[in-house]
Amino acid sequence: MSMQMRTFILGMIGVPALLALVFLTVYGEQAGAIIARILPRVPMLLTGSADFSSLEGGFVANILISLWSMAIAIVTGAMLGTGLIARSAFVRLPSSLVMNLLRNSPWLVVLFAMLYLLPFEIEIFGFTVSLSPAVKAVIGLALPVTANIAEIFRGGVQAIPSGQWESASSLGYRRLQILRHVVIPQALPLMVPNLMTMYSMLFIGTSLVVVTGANDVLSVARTIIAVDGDAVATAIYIFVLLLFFLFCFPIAILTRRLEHRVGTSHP
Amino acid sequence: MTTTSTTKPLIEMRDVRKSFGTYDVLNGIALDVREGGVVCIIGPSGSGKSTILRCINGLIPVNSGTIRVGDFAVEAMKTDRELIALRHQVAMVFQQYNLFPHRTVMQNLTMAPIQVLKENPADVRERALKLLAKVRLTGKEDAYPSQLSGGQQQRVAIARALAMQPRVILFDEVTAALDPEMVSEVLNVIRDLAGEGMTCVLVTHEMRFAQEVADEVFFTDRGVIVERGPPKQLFQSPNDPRLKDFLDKVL
Amino acid sequence: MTTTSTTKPLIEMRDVRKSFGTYDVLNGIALDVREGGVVCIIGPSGSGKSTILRCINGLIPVNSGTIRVGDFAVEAMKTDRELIALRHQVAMVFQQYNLFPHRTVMQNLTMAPIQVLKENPADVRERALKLLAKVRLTGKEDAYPSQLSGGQQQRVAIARALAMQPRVILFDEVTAALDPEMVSEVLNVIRDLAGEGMTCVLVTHEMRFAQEVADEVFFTDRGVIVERGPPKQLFQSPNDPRLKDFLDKVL
Amino acid sequence: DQLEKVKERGKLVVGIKTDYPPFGYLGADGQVKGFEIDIAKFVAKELLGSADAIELVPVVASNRIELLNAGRIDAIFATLGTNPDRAKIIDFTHEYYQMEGMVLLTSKDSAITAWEEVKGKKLCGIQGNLYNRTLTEKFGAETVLFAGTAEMFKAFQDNRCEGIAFDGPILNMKVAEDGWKDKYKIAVGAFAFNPIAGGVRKGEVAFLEAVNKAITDAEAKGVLVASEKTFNMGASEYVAKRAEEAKAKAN
Amino acid sequence: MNLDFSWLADPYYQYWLLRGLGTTILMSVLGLVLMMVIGIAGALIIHLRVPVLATWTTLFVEMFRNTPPLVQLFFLYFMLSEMGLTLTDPATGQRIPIFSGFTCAVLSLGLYNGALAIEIIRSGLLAVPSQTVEGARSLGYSRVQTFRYIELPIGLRLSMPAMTNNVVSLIKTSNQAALVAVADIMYTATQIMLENFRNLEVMIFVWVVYVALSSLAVVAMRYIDRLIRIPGYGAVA
Ligand SMILES: Nc1ncnc2c1ncn2[C@@H]1O[C@H](COP(=O)(O)OP(=O)(O)OP(=O)(O)O)[C@@H](O)[C@H]1O
Ligand SMILES: Nc1ncnc2c1ncn2[C@@H]1O[C@H](COP(=O)(O)OP(=O)(O)OP(=O)(O)O)[C@@H](O)[C@H]1O
Ligand SMILES: [Mg+2]
Ligand SMILES: [Mg+2]
Repeated sequence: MSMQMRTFILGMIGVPALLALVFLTVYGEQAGAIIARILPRVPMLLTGSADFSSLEGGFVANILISLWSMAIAIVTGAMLGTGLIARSAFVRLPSSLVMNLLRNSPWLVVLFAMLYLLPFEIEIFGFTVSLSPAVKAVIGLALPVTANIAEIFRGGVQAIPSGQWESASSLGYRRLQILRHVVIPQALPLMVPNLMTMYSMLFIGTSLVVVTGANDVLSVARTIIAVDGDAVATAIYIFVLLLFFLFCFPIAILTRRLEHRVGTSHP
Repeated sequence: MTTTSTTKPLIEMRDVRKSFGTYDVLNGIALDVREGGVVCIIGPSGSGKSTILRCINGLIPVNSGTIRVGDFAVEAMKTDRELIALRHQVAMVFQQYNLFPHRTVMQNLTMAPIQVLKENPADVRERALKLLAKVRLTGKEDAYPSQLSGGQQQRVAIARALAMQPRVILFDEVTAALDPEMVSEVLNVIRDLAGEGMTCVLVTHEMRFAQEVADEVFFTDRGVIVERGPPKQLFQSPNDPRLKDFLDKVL
Repeated sequence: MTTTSTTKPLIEMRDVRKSFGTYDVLNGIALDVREGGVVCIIGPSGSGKSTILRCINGLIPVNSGTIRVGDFAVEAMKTDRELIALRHQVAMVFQQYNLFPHRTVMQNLTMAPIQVLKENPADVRERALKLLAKVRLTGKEDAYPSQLSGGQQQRVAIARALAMQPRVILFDEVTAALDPEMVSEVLNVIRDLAGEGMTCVLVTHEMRFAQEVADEVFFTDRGVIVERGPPKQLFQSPNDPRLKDFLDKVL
Repeated sequence: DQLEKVKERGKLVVGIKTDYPPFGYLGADGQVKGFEIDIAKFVAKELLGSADAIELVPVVASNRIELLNAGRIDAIFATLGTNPDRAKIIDFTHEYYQMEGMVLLTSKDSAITAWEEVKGKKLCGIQGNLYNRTLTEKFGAETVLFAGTAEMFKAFQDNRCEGIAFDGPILNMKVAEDGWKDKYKIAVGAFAFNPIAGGVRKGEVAFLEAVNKAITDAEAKGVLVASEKTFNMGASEYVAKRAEEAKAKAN
Repeated sequence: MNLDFSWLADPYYQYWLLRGLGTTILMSVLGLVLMMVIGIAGALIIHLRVPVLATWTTLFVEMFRNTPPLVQLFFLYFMLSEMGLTLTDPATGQRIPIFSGFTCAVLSLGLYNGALAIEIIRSGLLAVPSQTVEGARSLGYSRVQTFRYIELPIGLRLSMPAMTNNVVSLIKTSNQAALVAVADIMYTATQIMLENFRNLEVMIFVWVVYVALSSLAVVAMRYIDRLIRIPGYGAVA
C-alpha cells in the first residue's frame, strides 16, 4: 500500500473519529437528542433550503463559488503570469506590481472591497447582468487567487531547464511558440499539484464569503445557531468542519499523488 | 595565419568580442570554416568555446566584430524573422541533448519543420524516418526520450538537427555527458556526416576523434584563438606553451 | 581464482546477493582486498559496481552472503551504532562529490570528526589543514563548495573522507563528472594515497589509470565478477568475450 | 423612478435580518418571521396588492447600506437605527419602533445597579452598535464585541464578560427564556432610546412617500401592536402611541 | 467618487487604530513563533517516522490544513470550555475558559499555519539531494545527526520561498480574530465603519495597512534568506 493511500485511510477514518470524540465529550448523554435536533437542519446547511428544493446556498454555494472563482482565476492568472515572464520591462514591472498587491491583500479585505466597489448590476452589450452577492464573492476570491496562480505559472515555466529554451530557439522557434509548444506542455504537469493546492485554499477561503452576504454554509450555520440556541453550536461547527474536511482532504491526497508522479518523467 | 581552404568560407568570424557584464568572454575571435569542412575547437573549460558556437547561431548577440554565415550577417540580426532564417541553415546539438521530454522521438524530429518551417507533415515524416535510419534508431519512433540511453538520446538530437536540413551543424561537447561505451556510437554518426560532406563545427574533448575527422583544429584560451592548424601539426608540434600544457593534461 | 596477496585480506565479500524488488543487481559477488591494496572495479553501466561499494560501506543491506571488513561482519550490522563504527574505518567518495553545500570547505572537513567521532576541534582543524595541503587546496578553507571547480570539489571530498582517518577508501567513479583537465588533478591525489599505502577500492572508467595504480582489476557484468586479475593481464589478454567486447569499446 | 420600477417588477425586494429575534429570524420551519417581516409584508401588500409579492434578502449590519445603495434591495427593514450620519447616505422612512438602546444584562448576583458602575468591567456586545462608543468613552467599560448575537450570548455564558450591553428587546426576550430566567437579570435599564426606521435610497421621493403611507396604515390598522404580541416583545408605549396617532390622523 | 478620510483625524479613532495595529502585530509575531515550533517539530516527527507520534502528527496536519481556520478559531474559542477546559478566575471566582480570545487567535494561527509549515519543511527536506544525505551517512552520521546537521539546515533554506508565502498568509489570516472580539485592526475598522459608514475609505485604510505589513514581512524574509543563503547554491528562489 502506498504512503498516500495509508494517509488517506488514516485521515478519512481518524479525523471524523476525532471529531466524533469531541462531539461525545461535549454532549455526553445528550448526544442523541442533539443529533435529532440538528438532523432536520442538514438540508439547510447543505443547500440553503429546508428541503433540497433549491441548490443556491449552504455548502453547495461554497462549491459553486469556488469552482467559478478558480475557472476565472486560471485564465486571468495565466495572463498575469505571462506578463511576469515578459522580456519587456514595461509589461513585466506592472504585472509584478499588480501580482504583489493582490497577493499581499487579505482575502477578507478584498471581499469587503468588492462588496463596496462593485455595483449591484452592470450593463454589458445592452444586457443587464446582476451582480448578486455570490457573483461578488466569486470575483472577490478570484482576484487574490489570480495573483497566486500567476506565481505558480511563472514558477512552472521557470522550472523548465534553460536548455529547452535554447534548443527550441536554435530550431527556429519564436518566444511565444516556445512557450506554447515546448515549455508550457512540460510545465503543466509541474503546475497541476500547485493549482490543486491553490484550489483547496480557495475552497477553504469560501468560508469568508459570509461578509458579502452570500448564503454560504457558514452564514447558514450562524443563522441556525442564532435561532436554535447555542446548545447546538458545537454540533453545527463540528458538522461544518467535517464537511470541509471531507471535501478538501481527498483533493490534498490526490495532489500529493500527482506530485510524486510529476517526479518521474514522461510519458 | 593560414587558411586551409581556397574557396570563400561558409562561416567567417572576424574580431568577435563578447562580454557578460564586466567579464570578457571573447576577446577578438577570428575563425573560418569552408563549405563541407570539419573543424574542431578545443581548449580549457571556460575559455569561450560554447560561447563561440552560440554566437554563430545567433543565440546571443555579440558586442563587436562580424559573423558571416553564407549570406547572413549574423551580428546585425535583430528580428525574430531574420534569426529564424539563419537557424534554418545553422543547427546546433548540445551536450545535454535538450530533447523535448514530452514528445516522442518522431515528434521531436518533426515538430520544428512543421511548426517553424511550415513544411508538409507527410514529407517531414518521411524524411524523419530516413534520418532515424541514418542514426541507427529505426524502431524507436514512438519511444519517449526518457526511455532511451544517453547515447541514443544524443543521436536523436543529431537527427533532430538534421531534420531542419541545415547547411552547418554545430556540436557542443556532444559526448561529454555520455558513458564511455556510448561515446563511440555518437562519434560514428558524426564521422558519417563529415564523410558525406556536411559542414561541421565541433567543440570536443575527444582528441583522437578530432585528429581523425577534422580538417583544422582551433585552440582557444581566455577568449582568443591561440593556435590553429591541421590536427596532426597542432597535436604533434604545438607552438604555444598554453596549448602544450593543455595537451599534456588531456592526452 | 587466485588472490594476489597472501596475508589475510582486509575486505572480503563472499557470495553477496542483492536485489531491488524483483530486480537482481548482485548475483553472488566474491571479492577481496588486502590491507594497503589498490583494486579497481570496471564494467558496463548498471552492472552493479556502485552497489558493491555501497554494500561494503553498509549503506544498503544485502540479501545474503557475507561481507567482512577488518573485524566487522557488515552483513549482520543492524544498529546505527555498529554502522558508525564501521564507517569510521571505511570512507567513501562519490561521483557527485556530495559535499555539504551549506558549509565551508573547512567545515566540511571538520564536521564529521567533531560531531560524529567527538574529537577535539583544535586537533581536527590542524589535521584538516594538513589534508588540504595534501590535496593542494591550501587557501580554500573558507570557500563554499559551489565556489569551487568540479575537480577542486572532488579533492575536498577526498580530504573529507581522509579526515575520518579511515583504513579503506572507496571511490565511486570520482572523475566521471569532471572536465578532462581536472581529471588528472584528482587522479594525482589518488595516486599519492595509493603510494602511501592507503587501501583503496576504485570504480573507474579511466583504464589507463587503473592499469597504472591497481594491484588487481575486477570486471563485473550483470551482477557477477566475470574476470579478475592484474591489470596488464586483464587488459592485454582478456579471456571472457564480454570483457573483450567492453575493452574494445572503451579503450 | 423606484416606485414605478417596483410596480413593474411586481415584487418588492427587502433587506431583513434572519438572526435577530424578535425582529427577523429563521423559524423552526425554515421560514423567516418577525416584527419587521410583518411590516415588510404589509408594505408589499399596500404597494403591490399582495403580501407575497416580496423577496426577503438576509442582510447583516455591515452590508445592509451597501446592498441598498447598490440596488440589490429596495428597502431595509433590519433594526436600522436613525442617526444624522446615516441620514447623509440614505433616507429614513417613518420611525416605527423605539429601541431601548443598550440595557445591561448580568447574572442575578451582580452588584451593578447603574451604568456608572461598569467602569473597567468587561461587557459583551455587538460590533457596530451605535452606543458602544458611549460605553467606553463615557462609562469607561471594556467592550468585547462580536459579529453576531449567538457568539455574544455564548461568550457571556462562558463568563468571558460580566454583562451584555445591547439592544433592549433582544435582551428582554433572552432573559425570559428557560435556562436564563433563573440565572440572569436585566441589571440596568436603557440610557438611551433609539428610534428604528426603514431605509430607502436617497432621493426616491415617490417611493419613500408610498412606503411611509404604508407604515402609517399598518400602525393605524393595529398591525404592529398585534405583531408585538405575536413575538412576545411586551406591549411598548411607543408602538401603542403611534397606533393611536395614526388612527387619529386617518380619521 | 469622492473619498473622505476626515475620520482619521478623530483622536479616538486614532487611538483605536494604533491599539488595533499593535494587537495585530503582536498576534502575528506570537503566531509565527508558534508556527515555526510546530512546523519544525512536526516535520522532524514525520520525517524520522517516530512511531505513534508520526500517525498523530499526520492526523493533526490533515485536520488543520483541510478545514477553514475561521471555523477552527470559533471552535477553540467557544468549544474548549464545553469540553471542560476551564479555570477559576482569581478576581471573580468564576469558571472561565482557559484561553482568552487573543490566545485562541494565536493558537489557531499557530496551528493552521503550523500544519502548513510542517508540509513546507517536509518538502524542503525531501528536496535535499539524496546524495548529500548519503554523503553524511557514509561519514558515520546517525539518522538524528543527519537530520540535525545536514537535512534541516539545507531543507529550511530550500523551503524559504514557500515559508515566506506562509508567513504572509499568517499575517493575512490574523484578521479573522476580529470575529472572536480580539481588538485587532480589522475589529477597530469594523466598528469605525459601522459608525460613520465610510466603508470604502476604512477598507482602503485597512488594506494599505495589511499590504504594508505583508510587504514588510516579505522584505524581512528576503533578508533572512540572504543571511543564510548558501553561496551560489541552486537557483532556489
Ligand atoms: N550567460 C552568461 N552570463 C555570464 N557569464 C557567462 C554566461 N555564459 C557563459 N559565461 C561565462 O563565460 C565563460 C566562457 O563560457 P563558455 O561556456 O563559452 O566556456 P567553454 O569554453 O564552453 O567551457 P566548458 O568547456 O566548461 O563548456 C565562462 O567563464 C562562463 O562562466
Ligand atoms: N535503490 C535502487 N532501487 C532500484 N534499483 C536500483 C537502486 N540502486 C541501483 N539500482 C539498479 O541496480 C543496477 C545496478 O546499479 P549500480 O548503480 O550498482 O550500477 P553501476 O555499475 O554503478 O552503473 P554506473 O556505471 O551507471 O554507475 C542498475 O540497473 C540500477 O538501476
Ligand atoms: Mg561549453
Ligand atoms: Mg555507479
